[in-house]
Amino acid sequence: MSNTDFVLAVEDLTVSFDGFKAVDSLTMYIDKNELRVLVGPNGAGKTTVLDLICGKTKSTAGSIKFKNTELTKLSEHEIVRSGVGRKFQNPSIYENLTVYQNLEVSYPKGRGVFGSLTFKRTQEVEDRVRKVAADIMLTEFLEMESALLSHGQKQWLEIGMLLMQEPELLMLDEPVAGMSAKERDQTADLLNRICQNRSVIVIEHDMEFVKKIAHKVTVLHQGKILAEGPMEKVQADEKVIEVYLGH
Amino acid sequence: MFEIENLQVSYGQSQVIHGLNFKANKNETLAIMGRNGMGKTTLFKSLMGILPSKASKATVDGVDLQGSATHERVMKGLAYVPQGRWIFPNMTVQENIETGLEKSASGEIPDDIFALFPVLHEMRKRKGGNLSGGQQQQLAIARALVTNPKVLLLDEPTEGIQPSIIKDIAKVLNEIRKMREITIIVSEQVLSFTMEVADRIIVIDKGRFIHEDTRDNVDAAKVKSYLSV
Amino acid sequence: MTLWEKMKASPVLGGKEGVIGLAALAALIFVVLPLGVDIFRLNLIGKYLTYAFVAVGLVMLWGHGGILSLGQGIFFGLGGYAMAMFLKLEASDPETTKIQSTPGIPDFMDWNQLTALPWFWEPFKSLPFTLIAVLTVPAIFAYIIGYAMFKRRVGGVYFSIITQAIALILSILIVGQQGYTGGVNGMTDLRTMLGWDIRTDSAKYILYYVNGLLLFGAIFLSKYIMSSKFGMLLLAMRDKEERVRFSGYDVSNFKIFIFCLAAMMSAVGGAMFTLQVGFMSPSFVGIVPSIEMVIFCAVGGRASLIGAVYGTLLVNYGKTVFSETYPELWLFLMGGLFISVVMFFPNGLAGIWDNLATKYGWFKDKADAKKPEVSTSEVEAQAVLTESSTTGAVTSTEAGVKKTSRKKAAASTDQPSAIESNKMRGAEA
Amino acid sequence: MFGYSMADIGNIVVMQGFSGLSMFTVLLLMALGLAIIFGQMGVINMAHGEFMTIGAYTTVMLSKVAATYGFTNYYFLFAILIAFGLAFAVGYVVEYGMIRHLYKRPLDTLLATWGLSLVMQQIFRSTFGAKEVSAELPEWMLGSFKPTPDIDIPINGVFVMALAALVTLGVYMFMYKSRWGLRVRATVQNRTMAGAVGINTAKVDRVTFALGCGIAGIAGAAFTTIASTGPTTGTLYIVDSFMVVVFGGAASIVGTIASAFGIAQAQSILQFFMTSSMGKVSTLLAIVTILMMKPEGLFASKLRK
Amino acid sequence: ADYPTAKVNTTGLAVTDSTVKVGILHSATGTMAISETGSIQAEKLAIEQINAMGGILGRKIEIIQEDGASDWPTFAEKAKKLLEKDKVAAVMGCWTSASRKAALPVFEKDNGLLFYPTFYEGLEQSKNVFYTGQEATQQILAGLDWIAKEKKAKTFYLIGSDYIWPRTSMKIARKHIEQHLHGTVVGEEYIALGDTQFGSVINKIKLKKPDVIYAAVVGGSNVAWFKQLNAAGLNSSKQTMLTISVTEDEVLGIGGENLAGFYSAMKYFQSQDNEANKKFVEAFKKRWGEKSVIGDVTQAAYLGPWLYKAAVERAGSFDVDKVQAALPGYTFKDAPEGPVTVEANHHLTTKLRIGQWGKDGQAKVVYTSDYIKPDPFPKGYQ
Ligand SMILES: Nc1ncnc2c1ncn2[C@@H]1O[C@H](COP(=O)(O)OP(=O)(O)OP(=O)(O)O)[C@@H](O)[C@H]1O
Ligand SMILES: Nc1ncnc2c1ncn2[C@@H]1O[C@H](COP(=O)(O)OP(=O)(O)OP(=O)(O)O)[C@@H](O)[C@H]1O
Ligand SMILES: NC(N)=O
Ligand SMILES: [Mg+2]
Ligand SMILES: [Mg+2]
Repeated sequence: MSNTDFVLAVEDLTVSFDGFKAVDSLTMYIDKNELRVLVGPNGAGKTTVLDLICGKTKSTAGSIKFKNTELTKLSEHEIVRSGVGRKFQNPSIYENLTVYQNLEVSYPKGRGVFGSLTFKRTQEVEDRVRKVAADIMLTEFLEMESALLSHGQKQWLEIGMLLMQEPELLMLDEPVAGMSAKERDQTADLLNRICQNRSVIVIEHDMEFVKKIAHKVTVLHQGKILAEGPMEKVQADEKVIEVYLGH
Repeated sequence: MFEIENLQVSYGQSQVIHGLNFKANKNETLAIMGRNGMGKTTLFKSLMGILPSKASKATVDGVDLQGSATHERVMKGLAYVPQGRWIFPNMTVQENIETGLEKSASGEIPDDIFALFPVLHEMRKRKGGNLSGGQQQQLAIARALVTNPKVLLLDEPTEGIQPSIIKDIAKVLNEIRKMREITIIVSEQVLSFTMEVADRIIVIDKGRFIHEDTRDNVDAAKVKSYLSV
Repeated sequence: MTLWEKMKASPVLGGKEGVIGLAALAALIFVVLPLGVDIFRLNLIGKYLTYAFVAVGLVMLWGHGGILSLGQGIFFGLGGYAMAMFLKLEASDPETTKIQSTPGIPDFMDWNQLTALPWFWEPFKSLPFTLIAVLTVPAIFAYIIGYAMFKRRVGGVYFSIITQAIALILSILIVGQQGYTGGVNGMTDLRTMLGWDIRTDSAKYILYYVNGLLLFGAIFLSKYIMSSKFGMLLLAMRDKEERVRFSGYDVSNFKIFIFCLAAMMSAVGGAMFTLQVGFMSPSFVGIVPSIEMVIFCAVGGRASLIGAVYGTLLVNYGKTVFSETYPELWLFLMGGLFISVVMFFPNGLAGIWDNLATKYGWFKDKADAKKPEVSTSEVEAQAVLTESSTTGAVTSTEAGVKKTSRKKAAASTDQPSAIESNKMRGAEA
Repeated sequence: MFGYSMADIGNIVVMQGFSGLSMFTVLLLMALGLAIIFGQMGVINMAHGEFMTIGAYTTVMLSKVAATYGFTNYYFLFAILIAFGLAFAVGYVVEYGMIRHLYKRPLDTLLATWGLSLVMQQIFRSTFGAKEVSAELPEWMLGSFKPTPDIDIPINGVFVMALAALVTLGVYMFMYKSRWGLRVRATVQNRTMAGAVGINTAKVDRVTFALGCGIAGIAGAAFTTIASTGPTTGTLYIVDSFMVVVFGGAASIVGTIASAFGIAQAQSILQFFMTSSMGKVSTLLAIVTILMMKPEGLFASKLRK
Repeated sequence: ADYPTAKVNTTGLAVTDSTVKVGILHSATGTMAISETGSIQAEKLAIEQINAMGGILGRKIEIIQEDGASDWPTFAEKAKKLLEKDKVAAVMGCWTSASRKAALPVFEKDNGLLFYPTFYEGLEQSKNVFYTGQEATQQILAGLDWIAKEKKAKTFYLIGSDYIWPRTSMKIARKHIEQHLHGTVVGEEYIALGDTQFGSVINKIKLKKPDVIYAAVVGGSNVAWFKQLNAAGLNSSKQTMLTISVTEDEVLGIGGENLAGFYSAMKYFQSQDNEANKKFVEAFKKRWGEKSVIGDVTQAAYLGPWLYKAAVERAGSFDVDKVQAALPGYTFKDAPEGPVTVEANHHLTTKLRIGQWGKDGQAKVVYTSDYIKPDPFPKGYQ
């Protein structure tokens, strides 16, 4: 509707599956450089919200504006190209390719058919790959076939693939699920580092982890916002405890 | 009594489980803890007969499991909640649970299941594949429980589950154990949950057990250090 | 080495896809066969090699892209028919056809009461137009099909079955519109191209070589594409389409492109078929030939360009020889071949070669060739296969050896030595 | 209208409707088996038509035996049972020897079963000869039944319809109302997990595949009432059957019925108004177009990916 | 010794001092096998009989059989193989016109010799082919004349398989009906080869109520056609039908009960009563089994080897050019159908017969024409 300073403005977003409203008139704004965490009971609609933003699911009603462009009308790759990156819950990388190649494929050049036929590995590409690899702590593994990475490393690699695209909005669905305690800490550091010049939305159930990263927390419940605010406030919210955290 | 001696599992050339031994009693909950890729899932799959394995002994209440196919092991009392849940996506919640009724004479889902998981009753007509992750986890546990197992294997049951339900699952596991005289083996990476359910904690590392504690005197610092190398 | 790296590997030293492999194939096609067999057989082999165009296209489309088209006969046919229309017009000059009620039109039109050449036949009087049509008509057709299907994300088995249906539609149409197409008979009795008699032995030799060169052109082009970023993306799409899409690629465009390219290659094959064999018929358009072409590719090894050529030659040669020698048995043999390739050699001839090369260490770059080239799910299937046969096979010998340490472990797994060694390994990582 | 009397047109509408129905029954019987094998199990069984041929030859042979021993009047009922049994048995063996190794490679089942279909065709040819043979129908199945003097409803068609209805009901009960159906569906959706809830998946696979083949055998018996049987008879309906299953939405039995009905009626009506080949082309084109718009088929169940 | 190989074989055919290779090229498999099997049997029988009499010019005939598999391109490929690789001196083969059209360029280019046994549409005359069946005027026109006169037929429904022979035959038939018989064609319909769905066509026929159905459905489809016709109540008591494609071979598959009362226009029926035929039927049954039957094309196929023998002997050579020049003008007196003469246009002068089918699968000949000279390019029908 209105022009905003927000990177992402979700307004009155609704989606229903056979009459069941998984997301119900949701309104939510994300600031520049903000790291927002979405929490909420299983089935609250968190993943669905990300699906809607990145175009995987089409909304029934409402609008999603990213830097004042309407996303609901764009197709997935157009949304990506406009600057939105999405990480899936299970690590989604090309197991047949090396770490280097995984990152290279994600480099935002040669994205068209003919561009890809003439794509050359330039110094610029090389530099970017190395920089990102350093960020995600995989410099030593660049030539390894990515199938051989540990689970945590795969998660990082996928984040790295998104970083290659220099997205302005990064969305991560349960990035530390299945990670060891140490990897969780490292991932928290990683996220704190990379949100310096972009906005990040993270879905997570691990409250310890959320504490470490969240600027602001949004609690979803039955497709609606139940509470929103800084971690301490949300954690203390009686309704949140009731439906989500438990006594 | 669930007994395993010298279990070995390999994927092709590479051996992943190196001669594991353990015994678990009735009414005992055993937690297998370990970082990613240390072999927890592999261990469970081999116990279920999904992966081929070698062992010098594998018995449930003295009944030999070796040479049995997966479904025969279920008949002998094993039940499995896999990591990733493996819900039958095109079947309704109710049908998903019913698949676990192979042994049951009546073919009816016992009422106590829905008592444990009210959300499943509410969603019993919905397709399993459309549930959220947490809902699916509950469904997977329910499906395993209706087989009336002697040994229940749960592979990282808290992965992706909201905090309150993690607590619920812990309660449920404790309750089940009381109700049913059952051995529970659960794999985990998170100590807090384990502490609520396990009588004994074993740490697995690269396919070997490297540490064992009973709940009452857990060396939390040490376990944590193993888990976060 | 990953499949893509294999394609990309600089083809200097050798290996199946490298210079040595290509040179061996070139020697076979350009030297050994022409010297070794008479012109009748060579012409047959030339005919088989026209199918190899389709198989090479399928290697890209199916082997690398995971898109199984059961309608490649459509494009083979379109290319073949375009060429046949030109040749048929040339063979139907008023002098040769003066016996007809309407001289100067193809004989089958006359039999079907047509009294004038249909408009869409007119341009096929021109060879340049025909050559352009051979490439563009199938490409446009493929573009339309591909656009409609890939934009709507029709994939997997559905794509296969729909392409099959389209092949059926086209062959019924050709058979049903006899006046315009020659019907079930096809276009027969093609004689000359710009006055050059294509039926002579010398013409057959020339056409054979032209065909061979074009085929190598197709292989080189495919090799280039497969080793570019495009090739990498194709593999990526086959295994993780969603991820590619969310990396900002319009997946459908890539699929459409490769589908069109495979279609054009098939069409070139079809046109060369018409030239070498002297007729075109709906038997090369429908479902059966389309499936057979997939089988040529599978027998060769679905991911190997050169394998596809060998596969095509082998199956067709087998078919000819068997059906001559054991007319009663040849279907058994062909059927048996397909079944055994799928069941025992999922990577076809290329896979067999890889295994041999690995076993005997023929080429360095084959060192890791043991890893099957089929997609991950297929690897799993093999794992499952071995599982089911080995589950429960208990060897107690090893168990005995470790008995002492086991007892300790049962009491408490706190085995210092084990923990130490594990810590050390952890440190390494 | 068109120079025909209203009565004529009325009669034709009735008979035309019926002509579509008879095609519908054969298609349906073929497609039902395929809906199980392909729709449920994901096996692209290109040899499905040959299982139909098994049923057809069984019926033909039995008709010869019946003619010799004089039980022509009721051999057909036995034929249906034996056709089912034989096709079931062959399917059972094929699953064991071949299909079970290919469950994770669906596209490869297409190639392997194509090979199988060639082998089976040659077996038929070597056993029964290349010539087409046909079954002698019992007296009571011949001719037509006349509700009015101008309407002829083929008796064998009515019989085959009843048979198809029975089989459909049976399949429906089996898949959705029986313990076996539950096992089958669990197995095809996740074989490993099905094993881990106690289902003997190997047995389920074998019986399910064999059942699909058995139903194709019944289709074969029904087929003999309208045409002759040769080694390649099976290839006649294979593509149509796949189209029916895909069009209906692979995993849906209701979809299969609706789509068999739709396709048969559309084709039959179009063939009435156009030439036979254009009728077929138009039907196929319509299916392809609709499938492009709705790739999961008419009655597909929606699932998140 | 009278005929040294060097003299009788100057073009490099597969003729030795003691043998001559002859090809047989028919569909042993596929939808046409129902019809072509009989041709193969007849040709083999004739060749065996010829060999038993000492062969041709003292040379035993060696058969090389290839399967065209009901697939026209395969016919072309196999023809090429027989001529170029095996160098056979002659080929007995092809059944459908489609297969002949596919193979014809090969015979013309390699200057081979084909004996083609099937009734066909005409509009063709190749120096490399002898047509031992009848062309259109000998079957179609005479047959229509008879039915128009005998049954007072005015309205005709034309139906055939979808390939060149039925289409061209119907084109000729339509002209004849409209221009010479002053009748009308109320429908024309083609069904794909091997198709088995006739429901809609039958309903169209019912709506049009033609005096005569004029049918040229070939191969396996025939069974479906007649079964469904019968089931729809259109049996011979209600509907007159003249077919130009049903012979005893097809009847075996269709079943006499589905066909009883309908007519076929052929030049030969197994029931024909003459000495030559009695001997032929007896030999055939002895060779191929009591249950085997003989149709029109089977008989015409039987003529092939005999005509070839006569031609070679008249030419005193196996050279194709000499053989083909020597045959015209020859009358084969012992043909089962009765004496036939080879004309200069490579077709036979023969008679048309109308047979009415009985439940036993045999036809009663109800009409025999005079000799009809072949005219493959009839004026006014093209
Ligand atoms: N395609 C669909 N059809 C029907 N229901 C759906 C569909 N997709 C999602 N749902 C329902 O929408 C609700 C929200 O699902 P979603 O996956 O967004 O939850 P979530 O918040 O991500 O949960 P979790 O924390 O467990 O991952 C759930 O109840 C789910 O069953
Ligand atoms: N199919 C496979 N083929 C080869 N190696 C495998 C396969 N599956 C697992 N592995 C390897 O076996 C080891 C143990 O894996 P496993 O999945 O059992 O670990 P885990 O303890 O369950 O880890 P997580 O916490 O991530 O679930 C890992 O090193 C893994 O890479
Ligand atoms: N000549 C024929 N009947 O095709
Ligand atoms: Mg979620
Ligand atoms: Mg695990």
